[in-house]
Amino acid sequence: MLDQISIRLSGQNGDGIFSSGDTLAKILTRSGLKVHGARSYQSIIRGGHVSYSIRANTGDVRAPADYIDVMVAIRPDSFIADVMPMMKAGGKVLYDSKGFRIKDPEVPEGVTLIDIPAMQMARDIDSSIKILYNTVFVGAVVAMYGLELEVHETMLKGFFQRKGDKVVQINLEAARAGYSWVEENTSKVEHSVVFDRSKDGIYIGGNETLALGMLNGGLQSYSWYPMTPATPVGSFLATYGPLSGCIVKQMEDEINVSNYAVGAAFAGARSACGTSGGGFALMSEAIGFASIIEAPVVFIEVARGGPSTGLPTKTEQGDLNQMLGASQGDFPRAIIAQEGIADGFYLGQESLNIAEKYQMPVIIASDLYMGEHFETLDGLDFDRIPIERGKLITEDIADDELPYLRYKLTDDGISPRVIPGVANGMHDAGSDEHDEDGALVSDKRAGFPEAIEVRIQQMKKRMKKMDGLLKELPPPEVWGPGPDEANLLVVSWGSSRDTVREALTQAEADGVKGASLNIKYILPFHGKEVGEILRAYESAGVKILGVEANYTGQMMRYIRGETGFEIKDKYLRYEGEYILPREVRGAIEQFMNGGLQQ
Amino acid sequence: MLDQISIRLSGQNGDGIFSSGDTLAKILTRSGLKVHGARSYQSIIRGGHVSYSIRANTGDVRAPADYIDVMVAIRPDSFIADVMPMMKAGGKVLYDSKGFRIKDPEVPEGVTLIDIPAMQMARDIDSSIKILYNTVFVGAVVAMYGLELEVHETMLKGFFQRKGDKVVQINLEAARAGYSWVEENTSKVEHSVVFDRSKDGIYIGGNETLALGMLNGGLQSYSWYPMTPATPVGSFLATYGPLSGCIVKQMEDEINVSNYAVGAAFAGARSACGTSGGGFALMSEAIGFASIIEAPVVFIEVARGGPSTGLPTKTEQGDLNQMLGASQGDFPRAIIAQEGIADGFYLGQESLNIAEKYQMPVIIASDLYMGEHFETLDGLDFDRIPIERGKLITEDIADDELPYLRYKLTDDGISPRVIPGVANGMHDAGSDEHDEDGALVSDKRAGFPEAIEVRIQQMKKRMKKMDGLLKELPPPEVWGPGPDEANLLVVSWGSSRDTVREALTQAEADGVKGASLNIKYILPFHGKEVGEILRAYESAGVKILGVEANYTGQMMRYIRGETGFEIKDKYLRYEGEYILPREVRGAIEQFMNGGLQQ
Amino acid sequence: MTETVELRVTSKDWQSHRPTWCPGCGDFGVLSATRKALVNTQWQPKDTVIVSGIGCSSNFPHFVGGYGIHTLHGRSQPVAQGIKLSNPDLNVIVAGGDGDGLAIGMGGFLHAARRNMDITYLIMDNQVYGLTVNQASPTSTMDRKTRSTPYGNIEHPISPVQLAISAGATFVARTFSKEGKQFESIMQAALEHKGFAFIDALSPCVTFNKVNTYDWFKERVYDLNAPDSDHDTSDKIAALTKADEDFSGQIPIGIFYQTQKPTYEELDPTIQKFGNVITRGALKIDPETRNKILADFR
Amino acid sequence: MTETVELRVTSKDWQSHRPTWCPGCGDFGVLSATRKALVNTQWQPKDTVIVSGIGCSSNFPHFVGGYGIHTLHGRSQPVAQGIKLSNPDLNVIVAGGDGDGLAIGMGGFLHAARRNMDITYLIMDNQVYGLTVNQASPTSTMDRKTRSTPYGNIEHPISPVQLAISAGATFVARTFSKEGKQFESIMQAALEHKGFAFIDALSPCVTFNKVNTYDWFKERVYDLNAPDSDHDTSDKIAALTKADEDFSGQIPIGIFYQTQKPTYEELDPTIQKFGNVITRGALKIDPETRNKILADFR
Ligand SMILES: Cc1ncc(C[n+]2csc(CCOP(=O)(O)OP(=O)(O)O)c2C)c(N)n1
Ligand SMILES: Cc1ncc(C[n+]2csc(CCOP(=O)(O)OP(=O)(O)O)c2C)c(N)n1
Ligand code: SF4
Ligand code: SF4
Ligand SMILES: [Mg+2]
Ligand SMILES: [Mg+2]
Repeated sequence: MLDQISIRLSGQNGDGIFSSGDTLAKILTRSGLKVHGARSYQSIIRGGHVSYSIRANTGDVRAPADYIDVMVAIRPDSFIADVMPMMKAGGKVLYDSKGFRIKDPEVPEGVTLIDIPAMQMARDIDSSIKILYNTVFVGAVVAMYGLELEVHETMLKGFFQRKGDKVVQINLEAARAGYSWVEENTSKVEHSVVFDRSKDGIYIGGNETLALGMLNGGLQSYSWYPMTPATPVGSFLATYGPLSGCIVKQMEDEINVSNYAVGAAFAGARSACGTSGGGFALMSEAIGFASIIEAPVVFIEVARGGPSTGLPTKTEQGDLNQMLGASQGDFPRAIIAQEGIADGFYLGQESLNIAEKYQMPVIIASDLYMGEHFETLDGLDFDRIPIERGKLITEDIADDELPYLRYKLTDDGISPRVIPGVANGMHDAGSDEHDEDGALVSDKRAGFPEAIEVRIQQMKKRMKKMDGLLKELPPPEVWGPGPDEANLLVVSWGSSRDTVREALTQAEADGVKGASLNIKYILPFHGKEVGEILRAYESAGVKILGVEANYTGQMMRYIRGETGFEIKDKYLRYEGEYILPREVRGAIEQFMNGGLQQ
Repeated sequence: MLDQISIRLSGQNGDGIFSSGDTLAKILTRSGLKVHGARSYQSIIRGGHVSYSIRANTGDVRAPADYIDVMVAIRPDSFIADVMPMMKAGGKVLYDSKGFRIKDPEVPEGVTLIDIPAMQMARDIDSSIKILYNTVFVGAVVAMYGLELEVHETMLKGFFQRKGDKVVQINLEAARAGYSWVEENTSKVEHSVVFDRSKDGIYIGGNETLALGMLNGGLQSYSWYPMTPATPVGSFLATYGPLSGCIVKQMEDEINVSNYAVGAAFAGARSACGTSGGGFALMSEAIGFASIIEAPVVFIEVARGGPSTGLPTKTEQGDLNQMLGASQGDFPRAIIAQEGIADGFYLGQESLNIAEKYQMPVIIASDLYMGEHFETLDGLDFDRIPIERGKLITEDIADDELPYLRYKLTDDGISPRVIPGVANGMHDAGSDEHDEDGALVSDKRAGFPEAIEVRIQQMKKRMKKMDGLLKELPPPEVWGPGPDEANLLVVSWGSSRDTVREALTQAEADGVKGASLNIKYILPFHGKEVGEILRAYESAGVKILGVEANYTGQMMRYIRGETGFEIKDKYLRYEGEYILPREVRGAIEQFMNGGLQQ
Repeated sequence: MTETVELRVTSKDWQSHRPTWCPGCGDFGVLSATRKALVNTQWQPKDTVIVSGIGCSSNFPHFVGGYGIHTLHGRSQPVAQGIKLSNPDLNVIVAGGDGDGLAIGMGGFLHAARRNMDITYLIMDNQVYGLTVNQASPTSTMDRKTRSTPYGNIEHPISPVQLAISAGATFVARTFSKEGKQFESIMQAALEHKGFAFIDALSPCVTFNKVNTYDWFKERVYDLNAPDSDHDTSDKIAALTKADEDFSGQIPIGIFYQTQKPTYEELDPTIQKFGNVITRGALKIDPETRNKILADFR
Repeated sequence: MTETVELRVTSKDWQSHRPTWCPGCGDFGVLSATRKALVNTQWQPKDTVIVSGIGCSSNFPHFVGGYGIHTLHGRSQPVAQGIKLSNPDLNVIVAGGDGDGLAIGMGGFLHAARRNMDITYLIMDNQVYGLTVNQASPTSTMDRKTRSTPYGNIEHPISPVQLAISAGATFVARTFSKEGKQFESIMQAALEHKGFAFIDALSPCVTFNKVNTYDWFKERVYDLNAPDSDHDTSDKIAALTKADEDFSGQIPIGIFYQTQKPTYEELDPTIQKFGNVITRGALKIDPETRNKILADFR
């Protein structure tokens, strides 16, 4: 008897896999479960192979399923890409041998094939809707798990409503047909998961929670240029921004996206922009610009498989070096990694606060897996994080408070900031080095003792903000047993958090007492605290393993630079697929039993 | 009695300071001396304050002078910016109180003021040439040091020749007037430096040696966009490239500069491009592109004061993070710092060889001080470094050698490389992940087990090149005493080499037995060797000091990341002025006596 | 009871730092004509932002009153757009050089033109890169020798005027730094134009451009809008035709083209709903909208 | 004794990987017409390089014989120039989308046009970002709803044809993916044109653009070069005028403009002295030149 639900829909682009998956995930959500959903797709619009994996249970589900119990394998390729690597004995495959010409498909031993004539059933209902078969399949899955058909029906009504009654009707019939076919022709999945329709959650992706969080953080300007996998942030805000006072501007390229964001921030808007690695490379110059004029801008970097255009539809945590190195010179900025779906909601708001309070660019490090997978959330707290705008002057400055100095030297390095339109606040904000008033020291003053002094003061002033911010940020916390109880500490960052922790939970069965240190605040960095944690575990004889999704172990290298502590053993993944808990567990097993083979 | 020559010409932009300084430096070079010349200027075209410092001696001179013995102070500002900070008792200032309305200028104690009516003398000769006074001043300096007037005259003849006999004649008179005035009105400088007109050298800057080196390395394509302080590389090549088979293209921006360079490399040209920090930010994306298509391109980064537009005419070693982080993902590339003027000549050639042999981007890290100061060189060996093109196929591929695979898996990770025009070599080079043949694995193959395997293979293949290159690069060498004799090890990189070593030589007088480790090869990095060196000195009880020209100590942080060794004490400079040996010596003194105060 | 006295804005209100340009630089003429036009508009300096890139000409904001933002080389346009859309009540003026706006900034310029935000853009066109000490720019004439073209320029110069018209700018003019009166009136018209107004300002670089000098231009420029001219500024084709006259013959100066189209900010859905978002403030999502959004994810 | 037989290049020589475009995509028509035109030129695939950016259309090089380089989004132009100048004996064709060439690539495109290297540039113009799944592009018409413009597009579309002419392209045409014959002949003319030849290829995105469909275009396009047309392709103003006809009325297709100017490569001083530097080889500085250079530093 299965104690969770794990389904994958697999087919080709154009089969409606994504909307079917969404439907199924929402049916499960509305049945009171927590769902984890993840898609796999290719950089091709039609005909490519896609899949949608769902895992659900009554408690929180924050990592993908290790194995698929029920696979809808629409196309022959589904067997190669999905059934073979993801199934084991006991699993069931729904497929339509006639409709999609699949003969004697290869499956792992012990997997049951259920041949359902979905295409024919769909045609019998209405032959004009080409992909109606997917509704038949979903209906079948609903039946397999003993979910309530009514929930499916409600979903379909809502979804197809705008297409008219006829379409709704046809889809309802298709769902019922799939449902009945299973009831009549095959046995259901035996599982112990309890449904509860009174529970209420939303099913949402990491990009969307980040966008929603920013919007709730009072975002007033978002600029972007489409780039997978950051595009959903832009689409979300293009849709909902205009309902909540946020101007959303698609620009002609990422350079101008980022400079637009700086302009908006200068004007006084809470401002953010977003892209993926290649676009972020183009934004580099604007990050230093934002920093030297002390404009608060949030830059979102949703990484994908690199280098270069690389694997545009695959995941990687490969852009840490790029974020750390973006733009010339030394200047204050923050880098924070998104750790989870709910985390995105709060981080969206926190990042805007940090940007404005410290008047500096904040980079949010996410990745394709983080941004494009979905989870069921309930209880988002829209009021938890207040909107903090820092030392912002929006009222006219009185004559007796003059002179106003935009880059005034202060104890905390933060100068009161004025926005255009405020009387008596006029100044020039420039990308050249400048004095307290914003006047250049790069031109005719450069090299004079006075200008040298100004330069030193302004550098110190700006960099001082990093100290203040570090003090404000929550120090790193270890999840799991302390040094004395643990026999393993896994170090990871950002999006890897939940998969690692699921793997550690699994590995308890193997005798592993695993703790997890997942880095969220990358810059400024709690070098002292992280060093102490690592050394504490090491001296207690705990083995330490780094896990991250890139080739060179960028975070582990960074940690060494900041703490001097070398994490020698690393489980590194760089082929682009999101990491499964069982894979981490496997790596842990190898590691605990001698050594990792990579 | 002075044992070296140290002169500074100071005035405003438009006084002809730079050409006068060049003239003086070349007079000294032609008098058999080794000269070090460095300019200081501002981001303003006319009226700004500029200076030209010269230090010369019979032996090699590779660092700026600590103090100026003879100052030509043309403008009132010269006293503030140059005389006060750079002179001490015994120094002499040539100035023209009437001509430039300088009343009772402030000078350090013991400095002699020599008031020479240069302006009037120039007017008396010819009032139509506005800045003729500078020739008078140079003539005066020539006399002060007892240099031969004839050498000055020959220089002037050569220089003004194209302007006609009259101009030559006028300048000769001006030089003679200045010369005679000194002979008649003041005492000369007493010094022990011996002139020898039979010696022969060239007086050349770091940007120019790099350009000359690349040209001698068979450079066929150079693309650029003007940006201080990298512009001289472009100007040099724009002038001399067309004489030696190198096409030089000024593009519309740095993005297109870098992509042009990739195109040229793909076509089979030895290709390079150059810029400074802000432009390099824009080139980031192309670096990953060059790496994934395995195109050999040399990227030159001549850094200036950051962040952002920062201090465009001042120096900084602030772009290391940017170079290390440029472009998303993990990919092979080399980063090498230019260490000296002569070094540039060989590095220019070596970098092209590395780029082509390893089919990867090579980044040359220079900076304003490195690129824009000048030294006298003799004996450049144009034949020392052969042109090595690696596995390059330029002949048609025979039918029986097919299939040709552009990204063939090989033991060393390097695949034979073909250029367009070669029969049977056709393939697609793409920025997406690809297979051995160059076919995409990012689109309809992505996610299939076969494509995952290809991805892993290609990543490993590419990264393997880093291992091969590291083996080929000369390991780091320490200059000066070994661990057992030394009491100090200074760690620095690139352009700081010679100033640090001069300071260490000076500090011998203070009882310092100083060794110097200057990092040249940054990526791939000799982490093992550098770690061993540092630990060897540390265990021998030697104090270790890092010296670099940026705020956060980027190189010291990098070294920690690569070796785990923390260099705690750092002398960091970030105000933009080039470092003087006496300043490093001062820092060393402080450090040896307790601790650095920053 | 308080009485509000509207103080007249005078030239002094538009003063700022002393220009650092070379004596005689064409940009001085641009600056003084701009200041006069600004006085004519009676705009408040506090409600005005001058945006520039990097170059000699791009030091402009430091020399004019009002708020200034001196951005990156070639990036003044997107910055200006971010400012304008966030706060449409501000007067936004962009100023820069031919290198800044037509080489590295070409894409940004033409996209700005097509968007038709209510922004004025002024290029101080000296056919050279001044600040980097004499390289060819996109408006340098063929054969000219510069430090980047020691054997002569071999790239055809572009017509910023024709490109601006083609891209969709709704006000396009050219004027000359020495034609103070014309400059002032064109500048004023540009500032008052509702939409993207572009001025190609011929502004000689006395230090590096020894070909296109004051005298050279004086001999060639003629007033396109002179009383006896039959140029129709509402005729786009006529404007394109006039813009096709290059530096080889006489050079038309004046307003080439002016038309009215809705501005971008008039069409933006957020601005339509909320007006000025800066004035509105940074607010949390209101409960109704929040529920609407969440419903879409159920 | 060997006999050299010049083998006729056939369509097969220009085949490569099977296109991955959606069934019915306009780019198929572009591909087949291009292949035919290539056969007509009798160029050798080995001497031909197809350069593209990123987008559905930019997968083009993978589907055509010859050398291919599939660069970065928006950067095909500079890469093509690096190739062409290094080896002017190569035939260089650039292909990409309207987003690639007119949004992020706008500056590169227009600078390429003014340089007039002997390069052919083909935009597959579907008025949408296809590969990123439906956002507005610079040629999207007003009001169109896409994923980035859920409330309708509010940016005026640009005319790539007019901009190309303004920028100085010496061959400018527009054609339509379904007009195979015209496409082939225009493509051939573009390939054979000595200088920068630009083709705006109307190429419907059947998946995302539900407005500008095959039928929509079919109803509107008319042949600018039809026997009864009085369009003079050597008349730049006439070309600009025709290019001003936007999608609101009938849409002219055909050659708008063609002229002859020296190509960049003919004017480059290095090429003038050494010809093809690739064929010449990578060589050390010869002693004479070396001495000349060193003399300047003495
Ligand atoms: C990204 C970048 N590239 C290059 C530069 C160097 N740069 C500064 S100003 C300038 C050109 C200035 O020319 P123009 O815009 O015509 O202004 P002008 O000085 O002639 O007024 C250049 C190339 C820079 N600051 N940033
Ligand atoms: C620097 C960068 N920004 C964004 C992207 C994402 N991207 C890939 S293709 C594309 C647009 C494609 O549109 P178009 O050029 O019109 O080609 P089409 O797919 O319509 O043929 C974008 C924005 C990218 N790859 N690189
Ligand atoms: S260099 Fe030319 S453009 Fe720059 S300030 Fe001087 S005259 Fe003006
Ligand atoms: S999405 Fe559009 S442009 Fe892309 S392949 Fe499909 S039909 Fe063609
Ligand atoms: Mg200029
Ligand atoms: Mg398109």
